[in-house]
Amino acid sequence: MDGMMMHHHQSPTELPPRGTPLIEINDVRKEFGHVIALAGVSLTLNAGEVLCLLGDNGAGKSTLIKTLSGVHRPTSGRFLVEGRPAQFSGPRDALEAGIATVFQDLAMIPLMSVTRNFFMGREPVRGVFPFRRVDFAHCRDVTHAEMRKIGIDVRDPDQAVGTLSGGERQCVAIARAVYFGAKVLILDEPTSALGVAQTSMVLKYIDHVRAAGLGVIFITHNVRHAFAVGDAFTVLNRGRTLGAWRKHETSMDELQTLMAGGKELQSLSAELGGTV
Amino acid sequence: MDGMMMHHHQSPTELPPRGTPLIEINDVRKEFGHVIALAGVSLTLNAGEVLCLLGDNGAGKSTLIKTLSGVHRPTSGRFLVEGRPAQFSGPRDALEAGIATVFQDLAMIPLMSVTRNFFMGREPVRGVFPFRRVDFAHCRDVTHAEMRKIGIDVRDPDQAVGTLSGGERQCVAIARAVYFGAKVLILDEPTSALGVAQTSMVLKYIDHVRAAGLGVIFITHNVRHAFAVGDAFTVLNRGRTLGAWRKHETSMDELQTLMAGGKELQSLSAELGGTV
Amino acid sequence: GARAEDKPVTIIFVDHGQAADPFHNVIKKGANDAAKQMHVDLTIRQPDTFDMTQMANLITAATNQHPAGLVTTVPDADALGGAIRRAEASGIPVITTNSSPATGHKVGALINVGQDEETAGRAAGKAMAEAGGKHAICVNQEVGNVALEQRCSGFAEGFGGSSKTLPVEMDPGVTKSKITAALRADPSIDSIIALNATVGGETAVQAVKDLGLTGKVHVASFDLSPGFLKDIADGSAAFAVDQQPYLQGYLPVVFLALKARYGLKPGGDIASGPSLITRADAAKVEKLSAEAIR
Amino acid sequence: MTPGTIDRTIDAAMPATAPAADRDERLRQTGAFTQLMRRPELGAIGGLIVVVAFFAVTASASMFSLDGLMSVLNPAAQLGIMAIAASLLMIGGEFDLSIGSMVAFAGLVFGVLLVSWHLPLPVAIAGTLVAAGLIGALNGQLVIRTRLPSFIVTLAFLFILRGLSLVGLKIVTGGSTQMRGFTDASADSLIRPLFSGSAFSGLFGWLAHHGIVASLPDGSPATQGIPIAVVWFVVFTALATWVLLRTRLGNWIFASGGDSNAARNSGVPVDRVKTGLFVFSSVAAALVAILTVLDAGSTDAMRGQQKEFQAVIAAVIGGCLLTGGYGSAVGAFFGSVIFGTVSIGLTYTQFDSDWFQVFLGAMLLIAVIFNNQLRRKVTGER
Amino acid sequence: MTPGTIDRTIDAAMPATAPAADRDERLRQTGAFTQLMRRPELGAIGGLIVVVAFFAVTASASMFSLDGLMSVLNPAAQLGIMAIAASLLMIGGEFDLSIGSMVAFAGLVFGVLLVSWHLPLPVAIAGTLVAAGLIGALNGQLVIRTRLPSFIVTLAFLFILRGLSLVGLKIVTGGSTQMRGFTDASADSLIRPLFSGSAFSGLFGWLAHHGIVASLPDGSPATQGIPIAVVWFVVFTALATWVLLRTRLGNWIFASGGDSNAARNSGVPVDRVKTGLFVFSSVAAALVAILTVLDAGSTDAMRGQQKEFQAVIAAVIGGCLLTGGYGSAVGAFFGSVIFGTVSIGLTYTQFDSDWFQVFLGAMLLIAVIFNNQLRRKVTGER
Ligand SMILES: Nc1ncnc2c1ncn2[C@@H]1O[C@H](COP(=O)(O)OP(=O)(O)OP(=O)(O)O)[C@@H](O)[C@H]1O
Ligand SMILES: Nc1ncnc2c1ncn2[C@@H]1O[C@H](COP(=O)(O)OP(=O)(O)OP(=O)(O)O)[C@@H](O)[C@H]1O
Ligand SMILES: [Mg+2]
Ligand SMILES: [Mg+2]
Repeated sequence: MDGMMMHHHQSPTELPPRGTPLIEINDVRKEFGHVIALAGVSLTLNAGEVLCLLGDNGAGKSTLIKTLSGVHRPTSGRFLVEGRPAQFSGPRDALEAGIATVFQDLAMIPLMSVTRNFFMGREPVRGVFPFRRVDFAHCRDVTHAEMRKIGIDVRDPDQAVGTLSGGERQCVAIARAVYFGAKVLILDEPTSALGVAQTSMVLKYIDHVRAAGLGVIFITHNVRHAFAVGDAFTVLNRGRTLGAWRKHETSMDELQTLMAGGKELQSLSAELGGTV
Repeated sequence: MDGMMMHHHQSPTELPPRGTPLIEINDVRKEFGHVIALAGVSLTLNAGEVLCLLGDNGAGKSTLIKTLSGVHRPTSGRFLVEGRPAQFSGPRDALEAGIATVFQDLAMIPLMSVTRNFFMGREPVRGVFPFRRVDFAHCRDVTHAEMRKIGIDVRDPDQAVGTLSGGERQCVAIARAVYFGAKVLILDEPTSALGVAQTSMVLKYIDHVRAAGLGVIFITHNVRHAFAVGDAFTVLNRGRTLGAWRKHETSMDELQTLMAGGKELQSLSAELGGTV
Repeated sequence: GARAEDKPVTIIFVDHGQAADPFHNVIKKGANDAAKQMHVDLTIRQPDTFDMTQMANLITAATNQHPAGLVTTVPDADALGGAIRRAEASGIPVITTNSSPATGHKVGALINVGQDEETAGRAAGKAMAEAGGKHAICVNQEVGNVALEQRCSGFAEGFGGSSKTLPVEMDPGVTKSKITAALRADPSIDSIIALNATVGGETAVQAVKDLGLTGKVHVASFDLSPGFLKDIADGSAAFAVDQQPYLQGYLPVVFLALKARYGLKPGGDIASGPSLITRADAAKVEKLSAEAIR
Repeated sequence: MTPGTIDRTIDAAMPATAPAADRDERLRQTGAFTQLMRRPELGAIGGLIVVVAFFAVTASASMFSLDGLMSVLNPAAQLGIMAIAASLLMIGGEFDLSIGSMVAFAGLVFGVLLVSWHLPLPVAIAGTLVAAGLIGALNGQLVIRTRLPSFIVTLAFLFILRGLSLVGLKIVTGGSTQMRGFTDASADSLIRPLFSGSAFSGLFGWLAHHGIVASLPDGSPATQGIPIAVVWFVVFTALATWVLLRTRLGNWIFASGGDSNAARNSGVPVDRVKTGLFVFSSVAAALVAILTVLDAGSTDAMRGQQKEFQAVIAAVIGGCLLTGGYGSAVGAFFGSVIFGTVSIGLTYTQFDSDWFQVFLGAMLLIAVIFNNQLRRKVTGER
Repeated sequence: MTPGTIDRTIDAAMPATAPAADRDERLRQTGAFTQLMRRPELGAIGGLIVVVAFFAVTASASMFSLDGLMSVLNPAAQLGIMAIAASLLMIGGEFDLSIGSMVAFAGLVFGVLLVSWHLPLPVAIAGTLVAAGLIGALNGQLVIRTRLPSFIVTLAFLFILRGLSLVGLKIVTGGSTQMRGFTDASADSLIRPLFSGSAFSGLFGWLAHHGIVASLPDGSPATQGIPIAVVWFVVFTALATWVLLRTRLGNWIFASGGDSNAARNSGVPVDRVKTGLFVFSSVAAALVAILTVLDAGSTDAMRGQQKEFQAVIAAVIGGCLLTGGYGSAVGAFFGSVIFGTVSIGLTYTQFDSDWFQVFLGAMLLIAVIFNNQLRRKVTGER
């Protein structure tokens, strides 16, 4: 399991002790024009824990984590990072505060190579000022190695991301966030496009990241995946918090039922032979 | 279950009897420059059956179905539709041959409204020539109704697709393909971004479509979903067919193990408490 | 032995006007006719836009081909001086044309053919003033072009009354609207001087007609066009300032051919203009203008 | 350039038919004015209001007389016909830089047919439009076959057509770059009023006679009517709007420009759509050529210069995205009117003419910023 | 316009460092030539080869003399310096249409500082570059703040700067649109050789003296050296290539142009990158102004007209995408050389000048098609 160790490229950040709140939000609202995407959401993420964010399509999960990672500015509501009020003016601020995110749309540039996408915004440089340059040979090696760890053998790290398969692309985004994750790692449906092997790798990763003391927000529609790694569960519904549970307070079946339509799925499952 | 009936907007096509091959391909290869994406793949899809296409990330599943739906031209290999050699010069030909596809990248225009995306390329017109126009009121109603059937209540069918959530977008693409599916319905990871409710809806849909006598190719990484609806299973690996099985010839566990890394997942599942 | 007139002579002509410009087309026609008559090999070159840097490059490119003579227009003596002097240093006789004598001297040309734009402007201004004009607009289709600005300022000087510049475009529709607008905005305007007969002159006449001001507003133009000459002939325009561009193309080629063959050269600069074309001679000139000779 | 900032769609311009009954709690209530302003077309009105307000203060009153308005609208319309076509093409994801030169080239073709070959006016017009359409089709096919950017392909035709016009005119006229005789050759044609002069001149004559509109000293109406180019312009705008918003072709145009791959994968005949748009833009340029040539009675080799550029400017002022997939014909309409008003309107003011370009640039910028801010404020977009 | 057709990335230009040992069976073997041609930069060489071959057949031999080459390269370099900057900006997803007018405006500023205020040359140059940079920053900030397309914002400055140049020149010179006296004012400055005349003139003098290169009758070398603009052009190309391919900023430029939202979400300071690029493009235009003004000894209000357009043309010929996110400085280099060679090269041929534009257009099209086909053939892209 040596190869699974995390690489913190940043100088070893001081992680707060396990269990202290890393992110707290309270009654956050977000409107787009006349569309109300978040109608008052609250949650708390502790260090060394995995918080699973569940909810139906369009419930507002992605909008919420985009607010946490500086993409959107909340219309109203309280937002604390390590106890201090946070005002991110952009994703760069969030990254600097140690919050790394895999967005649902992956935030990758199709025309750019895998390596360049991997290090986009956080390129390691060497040399002194007018000759400061990116060490692309090193970047390529890191990319290749990190991708291999997640179970993808990229043919050529100079390949354009646009030519990768959906799952391969997802893996690049995950590997990138994990590699740069400092205190908080946010994953928006990371396993949705992944094969069985890659999914298990990602779940292992999440487990390891937690073990290293980071806080993880993990969005998924797969209750099994959520229950495999989650410590806490928050369910959103139509832009509001439906409820929040610790692992011992709930069960897989209960969560499944909670997520709108859970019952229907069970009935279908029965209808189709109990395999869903 | 009335509302679940399929709407064939086209004049009722004559579907071939259940079990006759709709699509047969033999040793199909596809190269992109120096990249070999398909190194010889064969499969047969029969009317009234669901064929599940499984395989690791980058195995070539999407490339294969893009070949079937006229997006790519195969580099070599035999391709028969209803027993006749097919030469699609573009996706329009495939659509005309009755093959409707949900692509993994969804093939939607973010700046266009849900309605316009839904009917893109197949707009119903009325009126006589110089005054022939699209009946957008009807289109809106259909879109709203079809989306609701799949479990999504779009606020406003005139909303730009780019503002929908990932899952909502996926639902538009699926609803569209199902609505227009004539003989063959191809779904590339349709459930990956879907919530529990929507997933069960889609699986039900697939079941209904099969019942109506169409052939379905269903790509997924979720063996449970595959086993819930599949009649036959083809597994790809690194651009080649690894094998093909009928439902009675295999089991969920076997399929899970076959898909590269299945074993690993099982061990992880054990490690994390058997929940994956 | 070979007779001198059989000696192949190559002449290069660098002109600043665009290929499609009707005025410069007449210059080119003159040059081409002369080349035919004198049995010389003539090539004409021009930059895509009014671009002095590009024009200097063209002169340099011409020099590199070592022609027996070089003809060039000189809209900017400073910018082109270096390139022209280099041609002279390489032993190529240079004649400047369509420019003022002073410019020709400045760049050390053998001879200069052309008119002084300020002088021409003053002549036009005087003629307009004599027709009773007090308030004029100078219709400039290429604001910033040095030669055109000189015409306007010369005109203002000779005119004496008030004279404003009206910037227009090469598009006749837009130009007509702008002239109409200027006339309506300031009813005191009684004279229009255009710097280009096709774009400025003809449209000004139409605008005046449309407003029912024929006879009240005098229109004149620099250079000729068949349409404008017709307007002069039927009295809807006053006069045109002619610098005889045909001569500006014809003479330099003849001179350089003679120089190359027999070493001949006239003693001084040639003033090809200005001359005023009025109603009396407009009809005669019109046909020649349609053939790109006037 | 970020599609993410656009939450309105082209359909915002269509009357909502959804019943208000089952309101979603996730929608805030919005007023009718907001609904109206969300129509992308109407955004461009903001800029026009600013421009008109500016001239109302600075320009001579004669600008706002009937006659003054026509003198502003006529060039705006000539530009606008091309801008409408350019905007459709831009929405479809392509450019046509050859339309300016096409004006000169079509003028030449028209001249050859009408003046040199003495063909009747309808035949000459039809021939000119067909010739232009063929060149448009060639443009389109080259873009599609070579998969080069249309920018570079049509740029080549910008030069080629300009050059051919020059050469052709010289051949036809025996050395001149100007061709005349259109007025005589077309004088007795019945369809001439469709392409030249003013529409509704009878009405205006009657109005002048009754003193409702101003007359010239000789008794004829000061405004002879509505310039025919303006009528064509309005017809073009209406037609293009109808096509874009109501027809299948319109949907295909948006789709082709929004993402040609996705459109193709959904069965949109992208190549045919684009070729059609190239044909349309060439034909629009040829129509402008015919209108202006009949108006002026002559054509020359410099006609239409810079028009390709101004058409794109007008379309962009009207809200078309350069990257394709978004825009409207009504926007291009207002864009052309704004551009025309500013460039002609300055002549009605007392500003020193040396400052014209400075004002032109500043006015354009202010108008477009105002368009944008107004719309953003109203729709709550941030 | 379809990103899907591009399977090469910008890194294809970097030497592969991956060990060939663990070859993937899913990769076909490709030769070294293919590897080379996959570099996007080299694609543009194809067009240059066609162009050179054409002129080798049709042009006078003097075009390929040392002197002839310099006369082709000098204008190509003047355009190229701007094209390099324009290509960086296009890769970053924006346009700058004001660079042509900026040449005139910078010429005016330079004239005021050097000729009117008699400042020393280094100060005048620095002042001019700073002034240009500030306007570039203003452009950038306007684009970012208003979120309008840069096309329309810089278009406004195209007019504004052109107008200000006219007004300014008239004020400074007391009525003329042309300003002179640069040669005298800068004659005795030590740094003048960096911005004017020819480089390596000592070498060329020596070569001429020894009969290795041709001399003029007066004994001076026919080619005085390599025009200084060419040296700047090469330096710019090398620098831009280095920045694009090797530095963090380069990665940010590609990312900003490829998808500014995705880039921003990944922590790229998109706004700062874009502002920087606008500054760079203005400064490049000002440098061209200084070079040409010192060369010519004068400036006028029409300087640089159409250059904004030609710079974009050169960049597109060199393979830059108008939609941003893809392109190279070396491509823009070859694009400028192709454009320069075609437009000057035609003067070395015997073609009638009326046909120039037809040839220019056709040559451009053929060169670009050839670029494309060659690359596609070699890389097997379909
Ligand atoms: N920019 C926007 N403009 C308008 N509406 C938006 C915008 N972004 C999101 N929305 C709306 O907000 C709602 C919440 O979207 P969000 O993407 O957060 O959902 P989600 O929970 O991530 O769903 P999924 O599981 O399908 O990804 C959706 O209904 C969507 O239509
Ligand atoms: N246009 C292209 N150019 C180059 N390589 C390509 C292209 N399209 C696909 N590939 C390569 O072909 C392989 C197969 O891709 P494909 O998208 O078919 O995989 P997939 O089985 O659908 O994977 P996933 O489950 O992750 O979606 C991938 O490794 C991909 O990198
Ligand atoms: Mg989401
Ligand atoms: Mg796939």
